[in-house]
Amino acid sequence: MDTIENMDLASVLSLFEQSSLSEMELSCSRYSLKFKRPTSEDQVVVSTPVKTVAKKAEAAEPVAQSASEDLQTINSPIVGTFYLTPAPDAPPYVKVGSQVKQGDVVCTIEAMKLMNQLETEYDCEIVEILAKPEALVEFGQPLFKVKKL
Amino acid sequence: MDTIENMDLASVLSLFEQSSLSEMELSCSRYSLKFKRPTSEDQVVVSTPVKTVAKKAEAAEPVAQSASEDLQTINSPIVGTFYLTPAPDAPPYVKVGSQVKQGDVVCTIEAMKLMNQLETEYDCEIVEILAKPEALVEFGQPLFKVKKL
Amino acid sequence: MIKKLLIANRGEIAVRVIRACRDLGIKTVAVFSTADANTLAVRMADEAVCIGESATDKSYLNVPNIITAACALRCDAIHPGVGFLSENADFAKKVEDAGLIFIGPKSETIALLGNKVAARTAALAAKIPITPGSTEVLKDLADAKETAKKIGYPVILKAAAGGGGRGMRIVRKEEQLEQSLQIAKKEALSFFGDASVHMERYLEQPRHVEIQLLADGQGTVVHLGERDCSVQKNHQKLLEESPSPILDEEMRKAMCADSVRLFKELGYRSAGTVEFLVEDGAYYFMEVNARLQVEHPVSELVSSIDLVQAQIAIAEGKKLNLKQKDVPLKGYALECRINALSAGKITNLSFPFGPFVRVDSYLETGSVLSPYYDSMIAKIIVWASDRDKGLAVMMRALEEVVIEGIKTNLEEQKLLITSKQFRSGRFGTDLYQKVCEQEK
Amino acid sequence: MIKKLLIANRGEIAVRVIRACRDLGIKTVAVFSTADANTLAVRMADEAVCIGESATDKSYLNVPNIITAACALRCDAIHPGVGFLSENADFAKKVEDAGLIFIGPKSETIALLGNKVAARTAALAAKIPITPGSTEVLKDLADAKETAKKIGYPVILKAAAGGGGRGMRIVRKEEQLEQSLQIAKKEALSFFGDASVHMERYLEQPRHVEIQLLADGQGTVVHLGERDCSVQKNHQKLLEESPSPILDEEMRKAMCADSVRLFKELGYRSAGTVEFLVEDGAYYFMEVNARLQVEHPVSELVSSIDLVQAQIAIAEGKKLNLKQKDVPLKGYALECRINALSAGKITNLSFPFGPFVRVDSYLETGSVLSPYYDSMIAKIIVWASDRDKGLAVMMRALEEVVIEGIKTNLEEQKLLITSKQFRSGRFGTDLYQKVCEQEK
Repeated sequence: MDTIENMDLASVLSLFEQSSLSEMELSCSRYSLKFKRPTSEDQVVVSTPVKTVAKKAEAAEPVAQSASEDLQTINSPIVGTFYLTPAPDAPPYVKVGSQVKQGDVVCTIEAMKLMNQLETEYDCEIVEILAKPEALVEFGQPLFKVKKL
Repeated sequence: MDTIENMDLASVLSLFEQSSLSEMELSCSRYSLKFKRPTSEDQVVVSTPVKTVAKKAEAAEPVAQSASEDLQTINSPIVGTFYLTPAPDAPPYVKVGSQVKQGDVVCTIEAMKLMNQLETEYDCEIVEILAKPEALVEFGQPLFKVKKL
Repeated sequence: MIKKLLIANRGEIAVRVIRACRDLGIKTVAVFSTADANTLAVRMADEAVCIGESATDKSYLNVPNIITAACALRCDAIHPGVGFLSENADFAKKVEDAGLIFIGPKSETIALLGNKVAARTAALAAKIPITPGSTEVLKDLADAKETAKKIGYPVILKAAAGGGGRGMRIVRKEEQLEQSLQIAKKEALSFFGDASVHMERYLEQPRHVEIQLLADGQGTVVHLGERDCSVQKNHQKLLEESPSPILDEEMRKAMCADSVRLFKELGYRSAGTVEFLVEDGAYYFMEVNARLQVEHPVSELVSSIDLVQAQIAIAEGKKLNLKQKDVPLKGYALECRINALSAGKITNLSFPFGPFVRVDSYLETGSVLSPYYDSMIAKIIVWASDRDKGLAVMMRALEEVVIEGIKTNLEEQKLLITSKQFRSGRFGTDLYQKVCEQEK
Repeated sequence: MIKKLLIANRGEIAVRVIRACRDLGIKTVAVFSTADANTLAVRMADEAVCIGESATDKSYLNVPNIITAACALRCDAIHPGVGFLSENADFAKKVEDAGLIFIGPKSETIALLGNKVAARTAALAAKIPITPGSTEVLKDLADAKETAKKIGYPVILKAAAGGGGRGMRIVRKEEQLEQSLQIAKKEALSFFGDASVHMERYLEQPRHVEIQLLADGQGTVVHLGERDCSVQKNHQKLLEESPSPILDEEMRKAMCADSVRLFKELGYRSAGTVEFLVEDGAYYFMEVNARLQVEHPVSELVSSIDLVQAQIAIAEGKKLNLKQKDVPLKGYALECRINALSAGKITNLSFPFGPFVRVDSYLETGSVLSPYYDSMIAKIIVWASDRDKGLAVMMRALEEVVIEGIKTNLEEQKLLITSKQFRSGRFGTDLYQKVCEQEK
């Protein structure tokens, strides 16, 4: 077999054709080449044999998400009802702009009649409240957008 | 094994093919290469839910095939048993190398106990006999490779 | 014993017959047109032979090519499927003459029942009610006028050699009769090569109810109950169900008994169907379909009998080891025909699975639908203990269907099934127009 | 009336329950682990809630998260599926305490039957033959020695609180007894938190035959015949069939009558199974599975009863409007479990269709199999009029299966079904070893 520099176009093309490749680029001292083959449809449509209703499923995705510039999310560790206040008429644990220290309580999540107080794991500032008060939050659902301090 | 600079394209390609990679880029003093293979997301694999037994089905494909340099095929217009001779002990209508004129009989195809004589539509030379004598030929099956005269 | 069988058909029914053959340990030969080279039946069959070009008269109706393929590949039998050559007495005869077994009725039976006047005469002889009308072909205009007067307008003129809704004319007044008769004769001649026409009373909104039968030609005939096929669009069936929501037990029994008696008198062999029209609490013999029908799975699900396997066993000369009491009919079955409304490539496909759902199709992701053939691409059939439950199961199944790349009637079928009229069970053959066309 | 139901499970059984709910017009809530976010059950359900990480103890066994989700989304009921929490009395109790309907037996019944010694005692009280052995937990080594002498070696030590093949020890000689007893107690303690152990005679090559029952807890109990589940690999069932090829009518009747009597005495509610061992023409009570089973479709196909729908109706407090004579068992059904032998992405998938074939699965082309969960990915279930025909239909169905991208046991299952031993119907629980491992 010839060295790459000395191959003729037909030979290169033939190798590409026989291969399973969809794209190939080649450059050397004497020439450069670029091949591309259309794949059948170029895409796989994953079948969805059922109507996709509005789902909370997507909410689980950003579990480990960390946005740019030190923005993080505090995610729900359990399934439960999200409360910003310790009691209906009490002031909220935090507001947008609040600065909290590690171990401070930021919300209550009620599950099986137990009020679970969620503590931050690091010092941070509350940038946004993502979950809706008194609504169900699922495992991994982002509750707050925060900025690490 | 050669050093990377001295490898030929086929060897590089072969290594890539055997790998689990979907993309590869390589550059060295003498050349640079980039391969991309369709991942399963890219391609639609047409499902074949049944064993694919050896079929004559493929034979139907080259119906309209015309090879390079004036080579053509004479295809069967019906389903039947292919005979090269008019009778068991008679000489064949044609052999490889025979030159036939438009309207000359080149073979017999038996169907429903009728002997159908197949005539050429143009002057030609028999280059190859493609069908097996006394075997079933299907519609569109190439019987002879011929060169137009 | 049949060891190898050729299927003279295509699409879902070819796949259906291949599955039955696999269950019976019979090898299969598929035949195909050039347009169908890459279809499921061709790949599933043990062998496959190309028999002609796309146009059906060049391939699936090409009798010499089909029979030659069967003989050359040493088949023992030919199954004609549904449509194409399945009700062609001449084809059945040629198959028999070639020393092969025809999976279906005797060719004489097919020939007799192919003539609608002869079939009416046979029904009358078996004391089955037929629609009021002529029992012979109409001699002339005077005969037609007299007959029409006797039975009352509206009347319908039908080609004696006809079927499939062609060569038919509805006449509502005597003034129209002369012209209509001329046109009907011309159509009959051009479609069927026979200008004979007969006359029946025209029923405005009848139900189409048919009885499925199985007969071994050796004295045993059993029925598998009825199918109600009243939901139609342009005379093409869309939904078929069993039992019919409008038959009472008495009428069902009478129709089944009549059908069994007719098949006994005909010495009928194989699976077959007696079609009736039902209106105002009375039923009238329409015709016999001397073949397997598209909607046969409905009867398979209520009877637990595989009709294609039974056809093959009967064709092998086996006796039906069944009495009527061995065919208990259980629950409710419904078939929904999925039709393509455009040709093209199926880019994404997903059929329903799970309990009490059956799918008969030949489609795969990537299949290319050619415009040459029947638009029916899949049958979804469900079983449940009663009709209300069956409709729920069908909706569950239809909601799981995904067909992308072509247009289909899937949404129309969902509309029909959820419509108040269909759910009530009380509707006529105009249901499709009322539900689907008024939507638009 | 249940309007919304949460399915505390995943995979094919979650899809199965969703289909039953759709048939009944009940809304569904799926729960899922982070690994299962993109699975069919999650997309099919009307709503879906993430309940934890991939590991089952963090998600599908996370009782507070499951019950909280059901309450917050205003569900009326929870269906536990099979496995996971389906036989957990404490879970059932917590579901009831939360004001929800648990689709299954009463929590007391689950608790009672979860103790194997208590279950044996209940069976004895109902005059059902049990394997010779202790009816109480073993007190000490002396008690064990005396019991073993009475029933004869080999014996088997079983954790009283056990199940699923764990905490069991076979003892062939008295010399091994002391050591085995110590190990069995340790295993029982570590697996089930209870060191209690009892002793039974060990049967070398028994058949596993189980009776499917349906009871409304209001006095009505019917059986749906038996399933023979003797084809196993490492105590995991591979093929299940009904009727069993080794039961005669007399033994079948006796086993069914015994099972119905036991359920009546237990005041059992919902679907449940009594498992027996059969050897040398005798049968012995083994245990009750107080839940739906993986292989339930086998009984659905011979009885035409949808067991999941029936479970739900019973949980709603409806009476079973059935007498035993209303449950005729018809023909033969066989289930084949398709198991993944490797994790990964399914690059190509095609399941069988056509007559008398049912597929229960949750796979789609593109699905990624995670290594966290059960390896069973699909169940193929077929029906036919008898066993020989059923095996042919199953082979036809298996030959249509295409699963690419992962390894499966498909070829092993084909080997089993075509093996002389399986076809004969006469084999023991070592069939898999004999057929599949000797091939290698």
